Amino acid sequence: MENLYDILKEDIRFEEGLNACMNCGVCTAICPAAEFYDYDPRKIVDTVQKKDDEEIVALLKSETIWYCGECMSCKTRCPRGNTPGFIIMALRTLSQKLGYFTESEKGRQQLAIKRTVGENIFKYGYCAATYAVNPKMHPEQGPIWEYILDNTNDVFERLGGQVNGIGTGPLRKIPQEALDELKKIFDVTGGTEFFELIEEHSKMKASEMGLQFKSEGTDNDYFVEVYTANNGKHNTHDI
Amino acid sequence: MGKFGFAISKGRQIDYEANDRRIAEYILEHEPSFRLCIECGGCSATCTTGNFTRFSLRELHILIKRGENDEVRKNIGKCMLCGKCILVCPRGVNTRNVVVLARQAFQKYDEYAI
Amino acid sequence: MNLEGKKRIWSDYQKEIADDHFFYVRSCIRQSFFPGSEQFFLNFMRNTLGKDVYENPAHTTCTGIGYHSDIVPSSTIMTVIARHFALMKESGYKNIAISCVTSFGLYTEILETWKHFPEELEKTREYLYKATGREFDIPENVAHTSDIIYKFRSEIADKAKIFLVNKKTGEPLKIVEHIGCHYAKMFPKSGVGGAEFPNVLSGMAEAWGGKVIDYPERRHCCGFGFRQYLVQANRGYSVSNTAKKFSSMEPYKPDMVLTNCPGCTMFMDKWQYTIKEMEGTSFGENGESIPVLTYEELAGLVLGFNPWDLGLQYHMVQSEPLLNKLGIDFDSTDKYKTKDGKQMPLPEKLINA
Amino acid sequence: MNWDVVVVGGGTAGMEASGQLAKAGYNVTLFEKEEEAGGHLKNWYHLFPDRRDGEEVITYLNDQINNDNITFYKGSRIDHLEKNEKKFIIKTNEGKEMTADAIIIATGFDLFRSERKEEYGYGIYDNVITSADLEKRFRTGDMKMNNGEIPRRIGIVHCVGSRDEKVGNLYCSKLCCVTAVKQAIEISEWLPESKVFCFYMDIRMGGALYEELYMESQEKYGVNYIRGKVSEVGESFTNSLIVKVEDTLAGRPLKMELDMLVLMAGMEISEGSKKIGKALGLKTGENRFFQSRDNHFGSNLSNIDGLFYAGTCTAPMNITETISHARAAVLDVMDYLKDGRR
Repeated sequence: MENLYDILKEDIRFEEGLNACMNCGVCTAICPAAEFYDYDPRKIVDTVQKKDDEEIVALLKSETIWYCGECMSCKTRCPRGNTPGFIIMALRTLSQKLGYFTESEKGRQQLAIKRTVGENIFKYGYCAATYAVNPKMHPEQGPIWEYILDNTNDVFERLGGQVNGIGTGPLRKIPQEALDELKKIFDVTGGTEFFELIEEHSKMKASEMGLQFKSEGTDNDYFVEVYTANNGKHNTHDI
Repeated sequence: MGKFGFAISKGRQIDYEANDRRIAEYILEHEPSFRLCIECGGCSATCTTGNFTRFSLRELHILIKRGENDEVRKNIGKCMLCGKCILVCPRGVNTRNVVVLARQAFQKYDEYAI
Repeated sequence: MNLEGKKRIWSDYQKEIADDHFFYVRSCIRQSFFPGSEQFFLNFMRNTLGKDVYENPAHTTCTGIGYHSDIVPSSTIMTVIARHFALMKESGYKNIAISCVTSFGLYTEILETWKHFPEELEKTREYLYKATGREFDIPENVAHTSDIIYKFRSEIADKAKIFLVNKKTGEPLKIVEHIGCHYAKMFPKSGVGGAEFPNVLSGMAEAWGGKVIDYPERRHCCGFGFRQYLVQANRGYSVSNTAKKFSSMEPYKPDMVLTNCPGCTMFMDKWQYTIKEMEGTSFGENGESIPVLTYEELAGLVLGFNPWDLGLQYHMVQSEPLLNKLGIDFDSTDKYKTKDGKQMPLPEKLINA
Repeated sequence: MNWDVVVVGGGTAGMEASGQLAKAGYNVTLFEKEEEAGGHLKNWYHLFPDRRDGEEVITYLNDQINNDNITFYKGSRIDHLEKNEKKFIIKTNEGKEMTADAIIIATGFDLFRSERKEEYGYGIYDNVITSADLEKRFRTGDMKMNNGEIPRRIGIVHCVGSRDEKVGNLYCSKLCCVTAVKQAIEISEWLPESKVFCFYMDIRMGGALYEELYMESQEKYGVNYIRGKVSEVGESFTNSLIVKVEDTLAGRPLKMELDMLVLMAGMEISEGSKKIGKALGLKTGENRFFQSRDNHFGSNLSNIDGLFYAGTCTAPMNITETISHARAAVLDVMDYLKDGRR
């Protein structure tokens, strides 16, 4: 296999995100993930810049690379012009390409995201769509969200909505040709293939874990597992 | 986890204001050489415990200074007091005594009693 | 706090914002959760200022949420965004007005990437042509819609029906601003006022009579974190970060939070409910929670719009305490009525209700 | 031997070079843009590592230039400088015109403008000051905060404007670490009840007796050192400063409240140097300081024959190094003007 560091270098985000790191910690100092996970973006950058394949493989299979929230606050401050957030994105992409993401609890969640946000794109033309935010999966949206879903037409009509109508505005019906173009763009640019990869590796992992898996939807054990599982060990660390 | 399926967690940020640094002050009073540490890690490199576990004496020293006493208490029992660390310290810190004094301090301030 | 120091920084970050003829792209989250804000923007621009803002029904998501939760490859999102540029070109527009901060950050980032890596631009042209037969131009002006409201803040002040002043005390309203991370943290020059002391929202609040309060966690992320919210198991990250911000602003007793990012608005509103449910904590005065408003909602109030046409009733934290402070004469019976004035059922268990 | 040498810049390097040239019998004209000679040194209270009063060195330098062979023009800027055959032609803002056989450029450095590190809030938050501001305070003995109270906890931020690509300065300014340690000790002496915290990336104690000073700061004064670059400064509800940093040796973010924060401003080539450099086509390095013809045995030589460098227009230097560098420049001038060589 080609050297992993070189593969990472092919990702423009990695190329853009990594210069030499001097371990100053400005990124970790203000990182929202470093605060609530056992996570240190500085250490990730330091590990990667060692160009050690074994250590990179360990990262790709780890929980660590999935803690970042991609707020990119690290980019503002780095005195060496690095962007740890971009490096993370490149690592996550590679972890999925190689199928390593299913090795970690946090990595396995990619299936849940693909099945929700990913499918929304093709179905509604948007990542987040009113009809797709199921209050059972989102109790934190509170009673107002259930109310809005119960009264969607009335709520949206007053606020400029085009409920499933032709034309512009929220909740408009996205023209079929536009949805087709989106799908075609995914096909041509590798997006569809990437979705399939996530499905394929998740299916294998489900079988390894002995969990029921369906090829679509959210009502199967593997989906529920990856959507809800939390081993409680993500924010502690021993010295 | 309740009805939401997740919980609000306590941050990992060291909050210097909130921390109790009496343990560190006790050690500094009885072992002034503790001040001279330059965090070189020589102690951790030679540490018997550190060679077989994740235990880091250097990190323990920092946590004592910052007043992260819960973390310190959790880990301080791991040191076997062999004293090899004293031999390598380039600043002559009595690293072993720091651990001994920390244990004493935990006894002294009984809310921390081990 | 020395205002002169801030003004010096602001003068270094005055981006160019187009004056007219905008190609408008909606936000996934805002059109689902705050449709009244986007509606206000269009009405205000078209009807109050007489500007030309065009919306093409065939525009879609930029796939940004998918991209930042790492299921959408970079070549895919570049091509989706290029498609928007193509629609813009076909409709005869050169200035893009973006409703979402994540999208705005991505448009900015991708345009920068194409400058550094021209081969990526060429590849994107090929992909888009192959997938859709379309061709595109690079926009002449890229603005977030909060930039545009900032640009016209004095026009709004001139037409103001109310100012951001507590009617009872005569004191300016205490406003906490929260800028979406992707607005200027990645490219400080792309935001009004830069990354450290952005002026885009504070400029509006002050032009309309309010007082902006700085607080220690002002620059901290709201906690959205994309995958950290999307997956239930991770939401502890999201809510904990929001709790951190609210605890930090609490002592200043702010009257409201002003936001420019879709996710931040939603989370700072909804997480106050969640935190209250989980721990019984609320962060406003008298056990109330702090209303969180978009800049359009605030502009609408200043211009005397009916709060219920702006959609304030569809937040989890209700804004009556704020409306009362401002002395706004609102009609409670109109709150949950349809466009045609028919009474709707009343929602239950809202906050500050 | 009636050679005319012009020295541009009346700071440490320019004064020392002028003095040495004058002693050797050359006609020296020294130009200084300010109303007083002494450069940055004037603003420095104590020097490291021995804590000698900066004024003692100024006194020595003033004695050096108190020589009949030196014409000293203060408040004078060079407006025009060109080389014509073997002579340099100089015009000043006051309309003076003269020629010179050799030139020493001693235009020095400017302190990094700390407000450019926006996230540190210099010029915005009260009680965020620079190392230079602190020296002035030492001189007057006014260590109070804006509200008149004594600061109880003081932070020192290393590498402000140094080792930082964000502001275009990749290099280490070399003197800030030892300045930080010296100032930490002095703060502790002025305010024995107060605690001092230094936030550093590396402690670079490369000079004679520097490391000893560092150790003394720990041993005698209990100065605390936290390894991490300060990421952000804000203000708390009670108007103290809040710094956010990673305690990198614990691998965790750290938040601390401070009463006062001192920014160790780095060194950049001065605006005056840049102007002259541009007018004459002097070569500069990646760090924008003047580039010497040879790093090892030609550090005073420029890319123009007869024009020499002295001091911090070529790189960050301490006083000792600056004086040595100025003397070396004089040797190069003498060599250049030797009969038959010119």
